[in-house]
Amino acid sequence: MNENDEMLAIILAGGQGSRLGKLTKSTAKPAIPFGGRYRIIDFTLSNCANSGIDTVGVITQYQPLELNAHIGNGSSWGLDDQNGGVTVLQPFSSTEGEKFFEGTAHAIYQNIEYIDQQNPEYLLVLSGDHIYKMDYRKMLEYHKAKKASLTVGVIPVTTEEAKRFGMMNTDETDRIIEFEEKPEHPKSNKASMGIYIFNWPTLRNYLTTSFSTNKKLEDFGKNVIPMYLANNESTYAYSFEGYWRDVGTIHSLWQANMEFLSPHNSLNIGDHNWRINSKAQVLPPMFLTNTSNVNNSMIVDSCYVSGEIDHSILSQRVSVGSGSKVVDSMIMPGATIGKNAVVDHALIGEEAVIGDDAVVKGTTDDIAVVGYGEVLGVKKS
Amino acid sequence: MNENDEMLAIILAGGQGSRLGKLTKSTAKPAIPFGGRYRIIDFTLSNCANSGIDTVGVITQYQPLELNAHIGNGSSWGLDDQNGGVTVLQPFSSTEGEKFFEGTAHAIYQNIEYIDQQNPEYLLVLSGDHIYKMDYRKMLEYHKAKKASLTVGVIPVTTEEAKRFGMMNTDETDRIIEFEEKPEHPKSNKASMGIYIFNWPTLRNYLTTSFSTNKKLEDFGKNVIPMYLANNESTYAYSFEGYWRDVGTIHSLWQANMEFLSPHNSLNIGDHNWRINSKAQVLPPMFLTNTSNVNNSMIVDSCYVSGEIDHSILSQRVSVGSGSKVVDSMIMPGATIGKNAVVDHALIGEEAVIGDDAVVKGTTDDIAVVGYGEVLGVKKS
Amino acid sequence: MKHNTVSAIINLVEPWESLEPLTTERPVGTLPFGGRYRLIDFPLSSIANAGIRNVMITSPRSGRSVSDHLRSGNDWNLDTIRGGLFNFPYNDLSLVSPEKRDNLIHHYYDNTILFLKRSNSEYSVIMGTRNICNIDLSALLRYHQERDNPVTTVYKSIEADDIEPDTTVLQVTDNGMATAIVPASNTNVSPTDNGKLAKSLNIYLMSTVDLIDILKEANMRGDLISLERLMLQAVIQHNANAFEYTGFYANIHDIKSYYDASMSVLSEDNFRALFYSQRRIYTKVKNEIPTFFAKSSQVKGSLCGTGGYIEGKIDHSVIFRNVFINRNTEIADSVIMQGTRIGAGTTIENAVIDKNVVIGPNLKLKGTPDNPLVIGKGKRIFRQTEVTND
Amino acid sequence: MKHNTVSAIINLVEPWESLEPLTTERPVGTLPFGGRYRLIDFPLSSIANAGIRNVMITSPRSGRSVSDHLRSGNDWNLDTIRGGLFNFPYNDLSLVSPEKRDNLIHHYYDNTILFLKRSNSEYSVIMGTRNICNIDLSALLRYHQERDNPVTTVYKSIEADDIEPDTTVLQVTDNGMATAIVPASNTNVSPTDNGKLAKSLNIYLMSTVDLIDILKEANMRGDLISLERLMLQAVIQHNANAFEYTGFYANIHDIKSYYDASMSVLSEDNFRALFYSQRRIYTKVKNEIPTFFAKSSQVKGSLCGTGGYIEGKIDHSVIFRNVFINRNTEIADSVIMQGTRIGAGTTIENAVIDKNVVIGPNLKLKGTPDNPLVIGKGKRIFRQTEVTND
Repeated sequence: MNENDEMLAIILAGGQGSRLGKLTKSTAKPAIPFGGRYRIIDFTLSNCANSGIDTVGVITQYQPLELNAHIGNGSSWGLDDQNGGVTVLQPFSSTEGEKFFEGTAHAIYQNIEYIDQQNPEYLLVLSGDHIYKMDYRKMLEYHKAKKASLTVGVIPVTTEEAKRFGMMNTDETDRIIEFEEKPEHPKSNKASMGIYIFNWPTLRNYLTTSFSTNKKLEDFGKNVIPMYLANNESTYAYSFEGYWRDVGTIHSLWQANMEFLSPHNSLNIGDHNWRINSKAQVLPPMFLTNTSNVNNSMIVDSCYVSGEIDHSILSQRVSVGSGSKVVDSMIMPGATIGKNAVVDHALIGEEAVIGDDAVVKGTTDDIAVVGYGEVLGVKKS
Repeated sequence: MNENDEMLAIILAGGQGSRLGKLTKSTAKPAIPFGGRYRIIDFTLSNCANSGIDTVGVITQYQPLELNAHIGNGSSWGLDDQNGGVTVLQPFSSTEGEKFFEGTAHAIYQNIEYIDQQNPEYLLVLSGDHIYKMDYRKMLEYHKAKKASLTVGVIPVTTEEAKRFGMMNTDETDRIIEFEEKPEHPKSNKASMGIYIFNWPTLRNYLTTSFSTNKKLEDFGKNVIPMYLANNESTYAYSFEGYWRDVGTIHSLWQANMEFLSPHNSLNIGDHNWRINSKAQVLPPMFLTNTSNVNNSMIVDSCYVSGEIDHSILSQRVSVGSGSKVVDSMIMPGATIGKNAVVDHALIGEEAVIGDDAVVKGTTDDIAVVGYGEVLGVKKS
Repeated sequence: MKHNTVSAIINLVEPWESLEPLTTERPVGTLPFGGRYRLIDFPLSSIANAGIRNVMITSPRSGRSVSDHLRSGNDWNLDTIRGGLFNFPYNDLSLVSPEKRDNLIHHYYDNTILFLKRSNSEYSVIMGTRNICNIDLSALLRYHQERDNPVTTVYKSIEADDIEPDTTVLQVTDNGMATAIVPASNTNVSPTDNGKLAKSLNIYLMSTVDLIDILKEANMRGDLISLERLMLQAVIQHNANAFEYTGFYANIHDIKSYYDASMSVLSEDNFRALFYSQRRIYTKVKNEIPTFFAKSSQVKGSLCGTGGYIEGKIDHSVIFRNVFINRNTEIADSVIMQGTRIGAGTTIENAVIDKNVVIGPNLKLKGTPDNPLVIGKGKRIFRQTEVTND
Repeated sequence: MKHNTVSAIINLVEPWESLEPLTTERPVGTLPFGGRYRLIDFPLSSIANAGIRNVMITSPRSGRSVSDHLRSGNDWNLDTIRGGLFNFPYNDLSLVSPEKRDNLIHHYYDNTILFLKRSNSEYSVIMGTRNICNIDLSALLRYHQERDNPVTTVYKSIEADDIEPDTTVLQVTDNGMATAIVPASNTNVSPTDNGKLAKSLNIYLMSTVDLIDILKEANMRGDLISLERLMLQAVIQHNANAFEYTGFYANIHDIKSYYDASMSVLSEDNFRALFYSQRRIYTKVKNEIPTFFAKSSQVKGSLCGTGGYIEGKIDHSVIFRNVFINRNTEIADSVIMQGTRIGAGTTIENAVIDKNVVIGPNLKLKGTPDNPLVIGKGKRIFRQTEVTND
């Protein structure tokens, strides 16, 4: 880290994201394309860079090839500082054996050597699979002002939603007094965003003690927060008010893409003061032929459109043949849609091929999914 | 890879190198410092760059932190090509489970997805732990001229040495007819350098077939070469004549460093047409005080020398106090030697501390080793 | 000197007067083209695709547009330790005052010679930017190596009827050697049997040693002539192998030729030939958001860059990055460059609108195919009287 | 505009005449110093260490040495997408012919203003290169923010007796404000009670908005004066906070001061103060092999760069990278720059030998501490008569 830096960010990008079904069969969830030009982890990486954080460790484990190639040396986000930058942390072996990561906190523990090298005062732990814009500096200021040992980012949710989240019950000073995982009867509306600021020496002490005594703190939600509360560590909730989406399911991923399409989306992707960057690629401009018809849609570089696109997102290198109709869908990079096909309420994976006259039709409640490289309805010649 | 490239290089840098004892407790063998300014893997990486190879996969597994930080994005070797460059390949998990690497060939098999993405015609497999300069283009030309399926780099050794190597017995056309691992009675002087050029489609086929049928081709020497010979694949030996050293033991590592000191060493480190590059670091110049006395030695940036240095190599940031004597030794980066100490026939690990008046004395047959960060003979105050 | 290695020089000192106002503030080489590129991207990409890593740019003036676009050369793979991009400005001799020429004589070629020596390359290729093509320089090198002449130059076969009199063609002998490069109007040049002329692409390949000799001799003679004229002389003096290029080609020498070239890329065949060959075209990387097409938009037969917001009707046009097209606009057969905003209800036809222009609402901008209307960079137009339509 | 961000301008247009022949082919800013650095590395490192990412360099001439050294700025962390290094050559007004000045007036400040606007920074710092120091610019910013004056400038307290009459000092009021920067010989400036003067370090910090105003006003007045003089005017007009710098300091204004500064770094305290503070000094990265010290070598009290081959005797000297010192040579109290070769049996004393010099065998090169012998870049000396020893 640079001499003036006091906070190291660790992005947990190792999860399989099995609720995304076929989409994460051959890639990690944070590498899933979003919004035509992005991958999910771009939001977290850009937030780090925009928050002035120079040193970021990305912990990966599951199918990391695409994610690692995407992250590269971090230069796409300005995270290629000589004294910092992005480091990808993957399982390895040592004289103590093979080090796979069993849970969020365990992943931190297994990479303690890297964190010690950076020697941070504060450790910012982030997920790689949320869509939001957030200035982590403000959260750090809050953490310092509260003299907290741990600060947890929280977002208000409805009572109904609260049943699916880890909920933080706080006193009037915002100190967390109770943590409930997916409560049947929520006592607060503060859902954990999976964003934590720890005083690193304290967390380090808890982790090393627990793993040397077999009381393993494997997961932040399940183990670490309860232990912090039990030990009366000063633990505070930091409320975030902006746009935030967990895109961990097919439906939420589709939903967030459709929200992204709205020019009035409060995510405000066009804001020049908080750019979301992605891996830079040079591709030819999009080509719209004489038979194309595009409405309420987003299209990017190197798309070829001969058909009708309605309220949909086409990612890079997508091709849609004449007579085809794409409605309320998100098409991932490199997918090819033939002629006179119908794609409706669908997520189409990277490099998928939809043949002429094929129909992929989902509903709002049951989004159709075509997997990466899947070939559908192509007639054999 | 770039469109004109036909060969992908894979460097196997995953081994623990347990014969290097304490030196590889916390780091991988290819990351061990050599010759004052280098790490062992620099030679292989520089050979790749100088041979016009743009795309290199480095397979790591054991204590990779230092190695990965050293390799970075490959720019130190010019291996940061947009369509290629260095990719570090580390264990990961997939829907098929966790992918640790069980042997040299198995490591290739586990990374088949990466290699397929590069789509090479030829696969160059290298070790990350040899000191040599070699133009792999010439070996590829030989491989093509012989219409070989596999070409193995070999080096002439004495009959005595042959008992410790994998030996290739060839016919008069240099075709390999027999492979013997550490033969009691060597029939040839051609020792395998652990350098292979494979026709990738053929090797891919052997690997996928073997691992799907449980006849596992885990190791190149033990399994793959014998199977190639058994199946009558055209397998040739390519003879290399220059300087080549396996630095896999304490003694050979020390020996190669001492050879490196000679201005007449045939490695010819100063040759501008075949530069060995290393990770660039900016450090202040070396400072030799009024009491220093340096003979027959190599010293680099940021060393501070007050003592006597005789036939030794000091790496970056090494400090030797007044009255101390360093003889026939190699001191790794950041080590500190106090006053009036003696270091003789020794390898001193990175960041080690040798206290005032301490004596570290080995012999030609039994080189003394001080481990990374080890503190020796420092009196408590 | 390394076997088979090539270094490249891109000469940005090219005639620009007929392209005004598009070239008032930039050399021809940084003229935007094809929705997201600049002309220099085409030779630079050919160079990058051939694995050439040492490139020198000779710029006429200080040219902020050149260094802004090229930066470290990273976008063309040119900032590795194995080579680099060297930008030498102030090579336009017409800008040098007569009394300073004498002092300059012994310095003028120094930068180039030093670059060539340091490049340690066996061959050098010299290119301009006003002939758009996507050439395989590795094939050119092989062609050169298989033949005896010290210089190889490149042409495209063009119908004699299609060629403009002020462009240059190779004078080719029966055995395929170029003996001179002359204006097409030159009476010594006659079309081949099938009525074609060999249009010069202004690309030259030779051994680096020979090029250094040519530069040194010019230096000794005290000639302060341009690199381009030096190459023409070299062809006359040494004869040259003539290499035929057969891919997409366009020559940019005035407003109409720029407009025609832009429109020609809207043909799907040309678009694919130029941009989807095995040899990719690289340019400066930009992180733009997706282009949004509103419900009211109607876009047909057009190229669009990213970052745009389109509400209006666009037909057969090239729209660059970050363009804002308001509702009820109608744009046809036009080029709209980066950052330009078109007001509601405005009609634009046969026009070239440069970067960062603002066109107010309810205006009519109309050129003709033969005489396209041009609006210069950064102009703000809010009244019909500010535009002279054809 | 982002909170607390700073952009920086390094002005390489500095007086160079008294440093000839060392400055014949380079600006003062690229003078080699301290065994492997150039003077510009010190301000650039202060900038990098303060996390500043937008830097503009104003160079006097084309200056191959400047762009060769800086390249993309990567060595100082300046080529990320969060900022960049902008090199604008041709800022030496003395080189502009009088008839062109009128045309230049409205362009002269444009590059700087454009850079400042694009940097989007709240503050700007302006530095030269001839005052070597390792300053904490974050501390300077805090000092500025805590005070009311629009400009903050920097000084080093120096014994009045040690100061040379032609250097500049701050005229400081009792409450610590600088009201002017004047030659030390100025009669209005008297030493403080403890006999010290406030030597100006030629560093200025102010809000970017104010700096743009200063540049615009100068533009409107038609003043074609240098950035350095503009800063002196700003101090007089606005008063300035005077910030005291207490670390290692040396001023380079002629051969003797360059020689003295080089020798002063050979004191271990100075060496550590300059190079081993928390704030590292960055420079262009070079991949050199280790320096080999032969059996016959005897090196005492000296700095050495890498890539060298030392057979001779070296005492109290600064030896740069890639220097070859043959057997039986004796070098004392001297500076030997990069790539230079010293023949066998030659004696060198109180000398400064520039880059890539070749000194033949059995010669005697001898200056004095007050008048060091200087051998210019690339010279080849094989006869004793070619050297004028003191």
